[in-house]
Amino acid sequence: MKILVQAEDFDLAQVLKGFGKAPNTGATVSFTGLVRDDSGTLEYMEIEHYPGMCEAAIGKIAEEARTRWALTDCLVIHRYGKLRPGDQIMMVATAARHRVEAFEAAEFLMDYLKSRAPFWKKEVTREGAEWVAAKDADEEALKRW
Amino acid sequence: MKILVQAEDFDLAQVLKGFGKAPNTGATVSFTGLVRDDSGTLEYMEIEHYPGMCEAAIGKIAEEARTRWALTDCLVIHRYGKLRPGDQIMMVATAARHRVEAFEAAEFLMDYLKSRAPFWKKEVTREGAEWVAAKDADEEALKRW
Amino acid sequence: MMDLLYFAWVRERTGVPREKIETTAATVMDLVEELKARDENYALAFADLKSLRVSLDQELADFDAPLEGVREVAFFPPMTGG
Amino acid sequence: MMDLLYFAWVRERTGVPREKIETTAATVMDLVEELKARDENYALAFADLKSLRVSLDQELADFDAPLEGVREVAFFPPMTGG
Repeated sequence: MKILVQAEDFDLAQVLKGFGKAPNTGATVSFTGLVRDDSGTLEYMEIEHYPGMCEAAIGKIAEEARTRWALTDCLVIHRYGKLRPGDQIMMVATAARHRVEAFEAAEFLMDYLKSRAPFWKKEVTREGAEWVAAKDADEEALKRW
Repeated sequence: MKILVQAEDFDLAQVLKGFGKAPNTGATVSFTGLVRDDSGTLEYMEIEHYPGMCEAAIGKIAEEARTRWALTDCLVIHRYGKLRPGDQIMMVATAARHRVEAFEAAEFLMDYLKSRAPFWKKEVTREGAEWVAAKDADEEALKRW
Repeated sequence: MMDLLYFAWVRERTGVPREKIETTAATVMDLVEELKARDENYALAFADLKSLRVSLDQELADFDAPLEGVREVAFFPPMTGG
Repeated sequence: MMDLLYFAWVRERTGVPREKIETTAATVMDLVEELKARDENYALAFADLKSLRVSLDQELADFDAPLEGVREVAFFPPMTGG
């Protein structure tokens, strides 16, 4: 299990090279989140984070995923700081015996990271700056688990 | 959209390097299936395929996923021939605006590839050889879509 | 002339991966009956239709599908890809 | 002594990212009332509790949670990670 909270970009290819090599791994899933520019006016996104609590919160979420789906491997990377359209924000990767476990665990991680890991996104456009509001749908998504 | 049916191994890292770069991609998901050795006696797995129909069947499945979830990118690689424990069997990758679309499309692709793409797996162990039977659960999984 | 293809254990039972035939069979079912009548191996290959799938010109089809205009018929067990 | 941390728009309203305080507040709610009474900026930061979250020693908590033994309290809006 590996958890990284960092300002630097990560190399998805490099990260996945060493991932999910444990015996009896039959399926690996990776998810990558990227900065989108829906309005066409986004200059950058500023991600604020709570150092220390980020690692602790992600660690607890990942540990729950690991035991619940008997994962053979699990990884989370989340960036903070100034990110531009197209930049990678974060990634999760899961490895398990079967595909359903790997998929479910990755979705669980994503749903919880969205609403329970202490990061806050601010969008800075040519018109000004605005904190991204949490979506009801994201809170709703947790009920699945 | 890219579909490859091949005997050769693929480099997941290399494949994902160029994937999901279309504008307005907010999420990418990748899935990799690996040969497991549950019994501890597997020597290799032989994957037989129906050349021509494989590409056609996967193409139809991928095209449906692309339109249904408005994917910004989509990729499937499936191998055939002799594969050993730990070897990569296949992969899918999806890119979309939001995480739910990318996840659902990847699961849809996997569920359909399992039961509707003309590949057949034979397990060769020290005790003998046996064709892998299709699982009712795999057919059942299609009802979700 | 029609191409017949067999995969996985169907191929192992018929003993050949493909063959060309002349047939007047109107449907897949008629063709199956014709093949079963050939010999024990074919009879065994087609003994249990529930465990068989068929494709016509590389599209999955039903056993009552007509063969008119079809050039390639394949028989195989349920697929196990992924 | 207790560390108070503010994030995102809560931080922008209080004007400081963190501060040390001495307090006799028994619960988070008591602490919030104490902070609101300070000045307009703090009053604004804590005006709508429904849009606020709190953590005690880096664990999410409720506003009626006791503060005894707690060394680090953080206030912030609902998280938007991922």
